[in-house]
Amino acid sequence: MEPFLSKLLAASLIPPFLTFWILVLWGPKIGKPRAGWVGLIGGMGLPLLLSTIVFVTWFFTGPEQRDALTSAAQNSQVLWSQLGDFKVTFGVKLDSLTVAIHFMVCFIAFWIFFFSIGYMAGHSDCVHHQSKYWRFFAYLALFGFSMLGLVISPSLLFLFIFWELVGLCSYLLIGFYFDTDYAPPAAMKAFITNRVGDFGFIIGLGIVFTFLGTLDLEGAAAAFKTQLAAGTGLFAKTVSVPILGWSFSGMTLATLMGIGLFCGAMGKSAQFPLHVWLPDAMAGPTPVSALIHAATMVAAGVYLVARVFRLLTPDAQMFVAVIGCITLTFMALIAIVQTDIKKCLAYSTLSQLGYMIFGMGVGAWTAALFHLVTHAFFKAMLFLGSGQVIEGCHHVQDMRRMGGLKSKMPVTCWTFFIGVLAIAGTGIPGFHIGDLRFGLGGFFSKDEILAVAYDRAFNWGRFESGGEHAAAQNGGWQIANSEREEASESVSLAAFSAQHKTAQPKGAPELAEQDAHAKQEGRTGEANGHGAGTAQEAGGHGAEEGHGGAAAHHASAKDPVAAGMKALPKWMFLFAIITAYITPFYMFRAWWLTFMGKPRDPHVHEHAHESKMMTLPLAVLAVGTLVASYALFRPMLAHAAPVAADAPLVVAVDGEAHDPAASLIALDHSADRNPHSKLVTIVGFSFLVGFAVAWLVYRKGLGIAERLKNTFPLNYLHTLLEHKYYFDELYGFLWVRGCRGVAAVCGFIDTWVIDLVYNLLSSVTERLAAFTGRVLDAQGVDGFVNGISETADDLAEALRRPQTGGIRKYVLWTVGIGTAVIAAFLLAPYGESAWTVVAERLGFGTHGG
Amino acid sequence: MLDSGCRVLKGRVILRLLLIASLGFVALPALAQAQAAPRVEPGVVYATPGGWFEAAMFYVFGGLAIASALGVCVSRSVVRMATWLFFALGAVSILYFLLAATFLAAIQLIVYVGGVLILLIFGVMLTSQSAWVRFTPTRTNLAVASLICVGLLICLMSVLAGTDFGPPSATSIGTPVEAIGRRLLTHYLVPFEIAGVLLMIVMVGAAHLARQEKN
Amino acid sequence: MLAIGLIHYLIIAAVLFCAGVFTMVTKRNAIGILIGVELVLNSANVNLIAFDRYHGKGAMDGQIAALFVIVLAAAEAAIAVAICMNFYKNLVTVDVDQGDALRG
Amino acid sequence: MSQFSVPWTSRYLPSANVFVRNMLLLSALLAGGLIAGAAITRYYFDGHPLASFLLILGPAVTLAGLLGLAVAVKAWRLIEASLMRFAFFILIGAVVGVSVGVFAGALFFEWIQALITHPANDPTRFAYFGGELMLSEIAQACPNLPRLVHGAVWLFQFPLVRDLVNVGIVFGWINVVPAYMIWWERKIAGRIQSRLGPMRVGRWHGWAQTVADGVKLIFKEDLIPEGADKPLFKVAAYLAFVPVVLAFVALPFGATYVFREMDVALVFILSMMGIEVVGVILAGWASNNKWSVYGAMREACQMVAYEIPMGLALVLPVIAAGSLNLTHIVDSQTGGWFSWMAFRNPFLFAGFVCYYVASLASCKRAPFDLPESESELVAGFHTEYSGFRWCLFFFGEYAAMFVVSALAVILYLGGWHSFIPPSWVSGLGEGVAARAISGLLVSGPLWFIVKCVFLLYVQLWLRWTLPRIRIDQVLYACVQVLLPLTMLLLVGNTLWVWADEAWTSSGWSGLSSMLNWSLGGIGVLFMAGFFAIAVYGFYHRRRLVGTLVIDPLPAA
Repeated sequence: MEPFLSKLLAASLIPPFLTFWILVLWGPKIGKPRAGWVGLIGGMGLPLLLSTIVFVTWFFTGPEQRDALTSAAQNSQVLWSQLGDFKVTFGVKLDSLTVAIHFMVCFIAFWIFFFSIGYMAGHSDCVHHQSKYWRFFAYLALFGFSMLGLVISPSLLFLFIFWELVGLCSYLLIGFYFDTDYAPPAAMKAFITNRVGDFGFIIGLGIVFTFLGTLDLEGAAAAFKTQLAAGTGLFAKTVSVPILGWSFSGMTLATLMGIGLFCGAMGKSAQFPLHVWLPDAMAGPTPVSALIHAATMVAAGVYLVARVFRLLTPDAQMFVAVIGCITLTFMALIAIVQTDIKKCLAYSTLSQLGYMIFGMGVGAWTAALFHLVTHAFFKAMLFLGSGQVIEGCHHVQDMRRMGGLKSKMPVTCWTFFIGVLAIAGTGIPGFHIGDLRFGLGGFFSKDEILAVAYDRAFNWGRFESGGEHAAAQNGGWQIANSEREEASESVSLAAFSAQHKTAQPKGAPELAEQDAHAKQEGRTGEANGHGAGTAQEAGGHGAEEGHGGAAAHHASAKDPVAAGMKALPKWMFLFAIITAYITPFYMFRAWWLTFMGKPRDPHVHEHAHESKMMTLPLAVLAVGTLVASYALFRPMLAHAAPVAADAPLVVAVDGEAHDPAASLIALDHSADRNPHSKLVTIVGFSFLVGFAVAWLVYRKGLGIAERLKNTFPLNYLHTLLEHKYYFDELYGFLWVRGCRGVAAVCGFIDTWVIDLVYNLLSSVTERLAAFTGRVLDAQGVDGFVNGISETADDLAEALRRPQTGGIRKYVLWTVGIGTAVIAAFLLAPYGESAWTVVAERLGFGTHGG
Repeated sequence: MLDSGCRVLKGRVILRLLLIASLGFVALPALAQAQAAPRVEPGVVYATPGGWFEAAMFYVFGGLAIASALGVCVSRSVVRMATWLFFALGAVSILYFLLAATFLAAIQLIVYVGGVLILLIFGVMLTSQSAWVRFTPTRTNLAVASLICVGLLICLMSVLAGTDFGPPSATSIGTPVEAIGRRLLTHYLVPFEIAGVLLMIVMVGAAHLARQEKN
Repeated sequence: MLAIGLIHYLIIAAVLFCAGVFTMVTKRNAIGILIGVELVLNSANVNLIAFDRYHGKGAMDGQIAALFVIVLAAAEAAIAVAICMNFYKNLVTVDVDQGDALRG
Repeated sequence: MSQFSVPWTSRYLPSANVFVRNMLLLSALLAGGLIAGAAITRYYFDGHPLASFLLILGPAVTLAGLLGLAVAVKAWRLIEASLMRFAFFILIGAVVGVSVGVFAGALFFEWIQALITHPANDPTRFAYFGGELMLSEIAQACPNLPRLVHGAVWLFQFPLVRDLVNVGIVFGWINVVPAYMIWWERKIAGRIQSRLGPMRVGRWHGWAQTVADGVKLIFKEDLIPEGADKPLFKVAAYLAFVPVVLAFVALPFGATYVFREMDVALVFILSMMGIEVVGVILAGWASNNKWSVYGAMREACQMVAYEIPMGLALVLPVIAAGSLNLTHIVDSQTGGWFSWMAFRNPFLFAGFVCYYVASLASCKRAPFDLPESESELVAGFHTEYSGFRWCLFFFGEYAAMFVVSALAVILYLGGWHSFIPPSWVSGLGEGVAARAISGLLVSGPLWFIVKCVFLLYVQLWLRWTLPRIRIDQVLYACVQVLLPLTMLLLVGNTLWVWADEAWTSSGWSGLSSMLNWSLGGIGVLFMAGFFAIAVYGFYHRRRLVGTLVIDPLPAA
């Protein structure tokens, strides 16, 4: 079955790629509505079919078999090229994460393609009287190809290649209306901003390549672990970087590597400070916004962080968390003041992406990916809804001019509302029947991220006592145990310095002392665990193992604190909570302004209409949101977690109360510290608060909001938010003007230094050429050539004679000469008559045999 | 009238029936394998070399091949030449059967007889103004050609007579089609592909050459 | 006499070859020449298969070579007939002796 | 084919009787003489006691033949009367009888084979044509048989004898098929055109019409036009007929009912069908008639063009079965109608349709009967032919129709397997009777022939339903439609077979079995509809015939 599944995944790349070429080559011939259908069927329909087969098969496959399949796919990679000892392989990454994301991408993209057929048909997309409808679907197909390739890449190199292809598609699609004045700059902005992130990504890749020696994800993770244990390579005492001559002390470089890799994600997922491109990317057609800038491409950044999670150090992870936290808060604030419906959604996307990145940063690996999936569904739906609105309102995007569209487009209105509910995390907090809780999308996924963040911020102290020394017996963690006091001032370096102490031979008594210490502590931990009667899963487990002295690996016994993972600063948790209150507010605002209330622009309202074809994807995605919230994805991602997040230096925390996966640290579910029950009171009803405030402000239209805008403290805040914290201006000052200055200097050097040298050289060459041409060429070379040609002429005249053109004469001559040659050979060596021999051979011979 | 016609024709009818029967019977190429059981395991050919039956078949069809080749030489009408060629090719394909190259024999029949020959006749029909146009060669031409060809034949015979081919190796009996296919797609893959490309080029080229000029 | 060996087939091939050459040399009709070429190719095939049968290593190289010859002969015939038709289109005859000008 | 009929009235009966009597007499004398001669030579060469036995048997056979002949002639009226009454049952019985006979013959041959390779005998002795199985050895191996049977069995040890018997069967079949197909075609044509078709000769629905026509054609004058290329004109008719006969050599009617089982049977049959064209082209050319040349040209175009899609379509099941051997291909379709090739996957299903269309063209059947289009070319390539040569063309054409239908049946429709899965009747055991029953019911030549006859019927049906298309349309249909389609099918089928293997080996064959069953269901529905229409037609036959007055006609 293994080759079958991974082959199906690989095969899913073929149809979009072929479709891309078909549309590129014959697009104009295929025509306007048909190109869309070709794009739909070839670009996403067939991959969706294959993906569904894989998804369903995977869903019904047992865990052991899944692991076997994963390793089989890993082992059946093909050598692509070899550079010395460095081998580049390609193949298919087949694990739960890939399968789930692959299916998610296929499914959402399929419905967005479907939506596009209708949406793009209604757009005047002619440039110079030629429709570029087909071109849109060609780009979409190429995007599908790249995105699916990104998802199934087993190696960072291929991931990077597809990563760049995705970026290219984004560029092409944002600049789809290249005949307008706003789209090309937006496209360039997106492209350049992404390149900034990719620069960091390349540096990260370089460090991976140089020190870990492979770009394969599994291989890199294994090398990371080995080098950490052995204290070599990346974790040597001082690491000097070749070429540059810099040297770093140990862990620093590993942290830089993690940050570098994360830079790529920052660019693609539009994290602060590279977030500026995403709102401008709304210049592209709305399906593109839905497809790329909400559901799939931007999610690639989160996917990347999930994939390189095993290469992160605690500091790098904290960096991730900080970036995520900043993004999620500040972008949500901007969304409050946006009046353009798509930009409002764009900032909400930024904020939600921030949530995911923040989740990765706090270690909520599963939860962040789960949020990615649920968010993909409802955000695609929201964007498609906004596309429907924009299409219906004849390209009016300003929410202030809408209102009261409910009666005109009911399906859009209510699916949009489902999206609002989902993103706001609507549910019944604290209530459950058995394991079944009631809520939509964000209620589950966001809650899980917040729970982990809470645990990280408030319950992290539980690792300070109890299990750490016991845990030190396990895996790569033993390096960190006994020298903690020596490294106490810099906890983040504890693992590193400890490892060096271990690496250097120490006295036997000291080792013995360590051992005894560990045993004693283990016993204590055990006593704590039982005595307190709390279900300290991690500590208790670790204690038992430590006590037994057995090296049975149980990753939940990992001690994150010992590795240098600090508790989360409380302000970051606070920020996330505040955002959870802001999100329902601005989403409800957007929905209310668009669909409810009284029509504010009668002209717009009068012409608003709903397209039947475009409502189908909305309905499907609404159902998909519901399904994805409850079923299919969460268990699959949780299955992927133990292996994919099995990092040596950082830990992944499992946010689900009832599902402690093997290598993830479980949340502290003791009654007094249960994050979920805490969150019920802190943030459980945030959606109600947000909705209520929004309704109070906007129930009568824009009047109250206008008044609020002009009151004292809010007016300054409003200006600040409206200018997006002046980021564009800042970048304009820093980079654009800076670049211009550098360019001026370069121009000066070009004119006065380089040109001077060139002109001198050219005059010398000119003189030399004149001499060569007049003397050497005319007399020496030409004479030789003419002599040859005259000789050839004479020869040809002689050879022309036998060329009669009579084909039969040629044959005659050939055969005649051949016969003569054979005859000559025959007559020379043999005296005996040939016929005698022939007769003898045939049995007529008189000699007898 | 009717009765006399009957009497005259009856004998000829029976003769014709016998002729058809003998044609059908004699030309049964698979009779080369007649010395074994009728149920043949695939991949195994029961041609026993050295039997009288093989010899008889060889002399009959070898003779037919030679006779047909000579017929090609002496015919003047191109269609008759093609007909003689047909008999020559058929006889050679039966020689292939005798040589245990069953697949080659069938392919020879399909490609040569079914394809090439029809193509030739086609060419004749498309390129002759009248059905009976004949271009006779000069006597000198004939004489020189006969001289050289007979000389060539003598030389070839002498070469054959003077060469010791050594004892035959008894390994290559039978034509497992599967074996040919495998060898063609492994060891001979590159020539096979090149032949495929060539055929495509030929198709395009022939279509280009034979197309109607557009005025 | 009764035992048919390699030499028997080679003799037949030789006769076919000479007949083919004779046809090529004496026929003035382009298609006649083509027929001669086919005879020559067939004689080569007989040689290949006969050698394969009697001196083959069991790998059927001779048969495969003959297969290629047949394929190429088919290709050659197609092109040749097309050329004949062009020839006829230009010169209104298929007498090759008329086509001795070295230009198109 | 022109419509003609010879009223076979009683005035001509005596002369026909004489002819039949003479032929039978001749054959009886020949048989007797042959056996006597064989006995004499045998006696002369090794003094075997069998010779004396044969010396008695020879004259006895001759006498019996003569007696039987006399009885037949005298009882002609009686026979004719019974034929008239039971002709329909005789016809059906003949088909069944042929099958049973062939089956029994195969069993008999197998037995002979077992006898020859009996452990008591030295098998190396039988590798030679001479055969050295002694009567005493046969008697030793089968002590319970009477001596007469031993003697008869003794003859069959010689492969040549067995081959002669087989050749006889093949020739007999080739004669039976066209004769009855022509009659059948005329009946079908009549029904489709709301008439009755031949009704008189042989009384019951004119069943002897073709026989009468054949006799007429044999006695017809054989014309060769002035200015024709006489040798080519003569040889062309044989070239059109003989290859088809040869195609039957490799055509299996059942697992063991094949004259020569070849590795390359498929290619061989295809090549024979290709050679048939040479005859047609030569006929057109040699007639010295421009209509005939047109017909020949059309035939050449059509055949060269349609051989390619036909061959490609035939390669599909070969790929699916993994063998060129027809018997193996049919063996891979054992197990009920849903395991037939045509229902394996959609590509094969489409391939079957493509093959059937291409085979119509390669048999020059309507709507592709351009080479002999009567209305434009005055019968095309056989305009100048008459009498027996003309007859040969038609025997060739109808036999070729049977061959292509047989190929379709073998490659796509399960060959000689019935639609019943063999597991349904697996309780029969292993005895001879069980084998005979399963040979007749589950897999046997009867089924093969029934399927062939159905496909033949569709050919006839199409001929009288569809109008003839133009030559450019013919070539367009081939080059622009069938050729790309079959190429696509080839690729698709290959991928399917590959994917199916992968799926099956991974334990997941849901899609393929689902498609398999649904395609099989389509086939069953189609056949059920067909039979429903046929039954409906039979019950309402009088109404369908319309205003024709059929009651006064004989044997209506």
